[in-house]
Amino acid sequence: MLDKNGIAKRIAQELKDGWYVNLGIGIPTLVANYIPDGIDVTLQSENGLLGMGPFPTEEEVDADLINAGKQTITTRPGSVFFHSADSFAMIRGGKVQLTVLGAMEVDQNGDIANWKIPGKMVKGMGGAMDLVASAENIIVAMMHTNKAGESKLLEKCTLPLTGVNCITKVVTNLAVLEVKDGAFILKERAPGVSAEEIKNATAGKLIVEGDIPEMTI
Amino acid sequence: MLDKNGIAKRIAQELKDGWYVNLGIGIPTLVANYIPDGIDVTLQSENGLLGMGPFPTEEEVDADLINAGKQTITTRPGSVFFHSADSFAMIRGGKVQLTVLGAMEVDQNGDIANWKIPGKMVKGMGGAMDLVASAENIIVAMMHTNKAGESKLLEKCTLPLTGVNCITKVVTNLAVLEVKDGAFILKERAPGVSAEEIKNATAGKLIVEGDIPEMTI
Amino acid sequence: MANKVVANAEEAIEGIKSGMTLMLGGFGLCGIPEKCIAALAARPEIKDLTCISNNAGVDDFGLGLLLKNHQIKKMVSSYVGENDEFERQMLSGELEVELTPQGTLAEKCRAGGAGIPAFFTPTGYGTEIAEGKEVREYNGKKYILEESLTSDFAIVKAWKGDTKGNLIFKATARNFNPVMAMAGKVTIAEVEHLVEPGELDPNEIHTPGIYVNRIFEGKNYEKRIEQRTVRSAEG
Amino acid sequence: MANKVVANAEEAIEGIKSGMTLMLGGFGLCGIPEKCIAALAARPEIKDLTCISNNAGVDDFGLGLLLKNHQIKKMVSSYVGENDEFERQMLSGELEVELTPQGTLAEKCRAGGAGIPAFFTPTGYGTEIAEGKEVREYNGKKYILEESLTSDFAIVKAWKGDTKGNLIFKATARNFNPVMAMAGKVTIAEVEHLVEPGELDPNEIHTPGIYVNRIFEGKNYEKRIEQRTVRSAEG
Repeated sequence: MLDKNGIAKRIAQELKDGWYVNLGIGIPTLVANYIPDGIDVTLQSENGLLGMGPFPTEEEVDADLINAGKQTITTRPGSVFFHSADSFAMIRGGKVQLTVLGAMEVDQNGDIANWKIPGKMVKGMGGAMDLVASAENIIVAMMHTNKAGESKLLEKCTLPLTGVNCITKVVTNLAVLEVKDGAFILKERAPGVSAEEIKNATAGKLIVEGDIPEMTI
Repeated sequence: MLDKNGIAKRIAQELKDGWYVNLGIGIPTLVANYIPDGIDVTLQSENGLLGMGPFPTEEEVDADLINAGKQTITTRPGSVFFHSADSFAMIRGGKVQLTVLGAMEVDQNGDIANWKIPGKMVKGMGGAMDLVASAENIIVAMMHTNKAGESKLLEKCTLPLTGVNCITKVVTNLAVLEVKDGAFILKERAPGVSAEEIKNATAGKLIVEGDIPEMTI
Repeated sequence: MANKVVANAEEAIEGIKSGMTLMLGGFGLCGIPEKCIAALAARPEIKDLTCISNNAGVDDFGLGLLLKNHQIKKMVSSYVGENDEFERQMLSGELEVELTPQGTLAEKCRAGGAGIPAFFTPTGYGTEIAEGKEVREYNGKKYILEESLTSDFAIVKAWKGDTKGNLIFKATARNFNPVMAMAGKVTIAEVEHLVEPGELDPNEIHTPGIYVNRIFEGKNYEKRIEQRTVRSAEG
Repeated sequence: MANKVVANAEEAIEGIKSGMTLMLGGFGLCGIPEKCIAALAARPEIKDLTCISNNAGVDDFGLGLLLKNHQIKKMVSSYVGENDEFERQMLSGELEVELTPQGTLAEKCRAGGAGIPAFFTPTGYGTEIAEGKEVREYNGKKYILEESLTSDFAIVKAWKGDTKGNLIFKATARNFNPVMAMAGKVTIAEVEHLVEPGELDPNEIHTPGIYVNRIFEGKNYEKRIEQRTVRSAEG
């Protein structure tokens, strides 16, 4: 079974040289720590930056330089600032090659819910709806089950949707799954996790074909 | 009767301090030469400049600095460059307080034709359609009649339209006219020109109420 | 000669009345017009405001100050998660909230300023955001029709500005400021450094002065940080 | 490591094929990608092109070179008045021309790059431009629905660029270049000065490198002037 850093490490293997990538808050942010050597990835922060760098040292902290999670950050050489409409122009325009974000629920049709629990959590969707409506390549990074032990990979999302038919891949603490033709297709098992365990933790339709390899991290 | 410079001088009297103004090619361009003292007007050139200055000296000529008429120009202190979509954003957004442009025909409903003579002149509308569709305050600067002596102030435009119900004022070599409620309303006569002469040169509905003053330039 | 320069925030907000719609720049607390917000908070008789702002400040800074005073009737935002008083007022029904996706919100402001009354966007298709909105398909993909936004006053914060209203923003403090500046019937800019025309390079200006009606230099910006994340100097 | 830098215009235009749609920046001859246009003119086997460009060059420079070679099947432009060969081909029916208002053309490119498939604009309402287009009224004013534009290749010219594709334009040579750069499936940038990442101030970049796929430094720019208007030095 993977921890959060393990999930981030596995997702980092998906990165390709030259890609522009948007990493959501939470586990997705950790992906930046595991970018493979020799791979040049440019991080987009939807509040108006291409070329996000690591957190600043105490001396470098600048209140005018934050990421979409409102954390103080730095820039890399070749970075660019732009306004919010220009930022989402490049997102909707499909120029960001990979979006990684968290979710409360994902279903076998690729629908995702991650912005609202009616009567309970009303923080808002931020840029998530724009991101999922625009990207061709969206990976959801999340735990396979919620704190109550219920599966987050469903036949049909129960919470208000963030986007429909948009998720292509899910990486959880238990598995790597593709979302295709109305089903979750098991591609890789987390170390030490059996296909049976994954099946038990998945409420939506799961396709297990042949021998499923264990992932290498 | 006014010459082209006279028309420009009369239009310059319409300028108000602090206005942003777009001047079309031809007579409108001349308006810039007669801006009254104490009036600070910022000229917008729709190819991407606010704060257009006079023509350059031979030493100042810069191929990268032209106006919408493709003429080399200069800038004034406080000028700004922007791209074409941003330029027409401010035009359509109604931020340009006065637009002055030429016309082949204007009619009593405020329609204007100035971009096409079917089978003959096919240069295109450039930015004229955007300007007339957007501005609240549009003055047409033109000769009252064409080279054949025919009126250019019509009941209904005969050429393909540039815009509808948009012209509020016309300044010609003979008169200043408002366009309102389906008629040209004579406001001022050019020096030495009688209301009768203006009536004869106007094909559209002309309203002459009371004594029409001669303009002062 | 026409003069856009006003003395301070108190003078800048003259004319803002109860019931008006305001746009306020900023993302989180970054790039917010903190001087004008403080000046509005000092005028609690101005209320029933509709505030279009990506976020709603924190309890004791930014728009949180106006919320505490009950000056805001309605918020149009994309994310409002960092403000307890906000959540309390919303859940109790005192405050109306219209959640709008961040990119749609930015594009609505830009469109409002650009004379575009409506546009199609893929964002929100199939979600509750799309309820009641026209759907149309282009090249096999579904889009919803969104209408643009304008405001009685837009209030923005810039790094540098000149007396003609030209503005330059700094780093990610740019965010919503330029698009909101476009969409105000009256636009107020507060800046850290106010200079004379000609001191800003015309090639480097982010917001042309044509959009700005009033401008002033604010003093002693607090620029509060929400998430101070640092690494060790050796890291 | 991913590399966007190509050696020259000949290499930059690799992959452009007959029948494709190109966007070309520039206003008149100002800010046109003159190196790539010359390289295309040297490949007369590439034809039946649809060229989206505000103007069509002059007889012996800019897009006029491609017209002379009969490489262009269709032009999408707002103003085409300075080119005799253009007028001849259009009136004879050899060349198809779609005249589009300048602001609509710019907005169509920006929208295409921004994932907005269509928008309402007041421009052209009541004229032949509106024929066949949907009309809708907002706040008592009439608007027409315009669809966005994209292209197989967008070719732009910038003043400075870095190897990551970030671009800065100079003065009014900016014009259509940034919005077309957004709307190409592949975007080529030719620049006067190519520098390393970090040499351009991130606050001053007009086109983020995310939009640029190929970049090269052109030598000996001609930058021809259409209307050389001067005043005497004392004037």
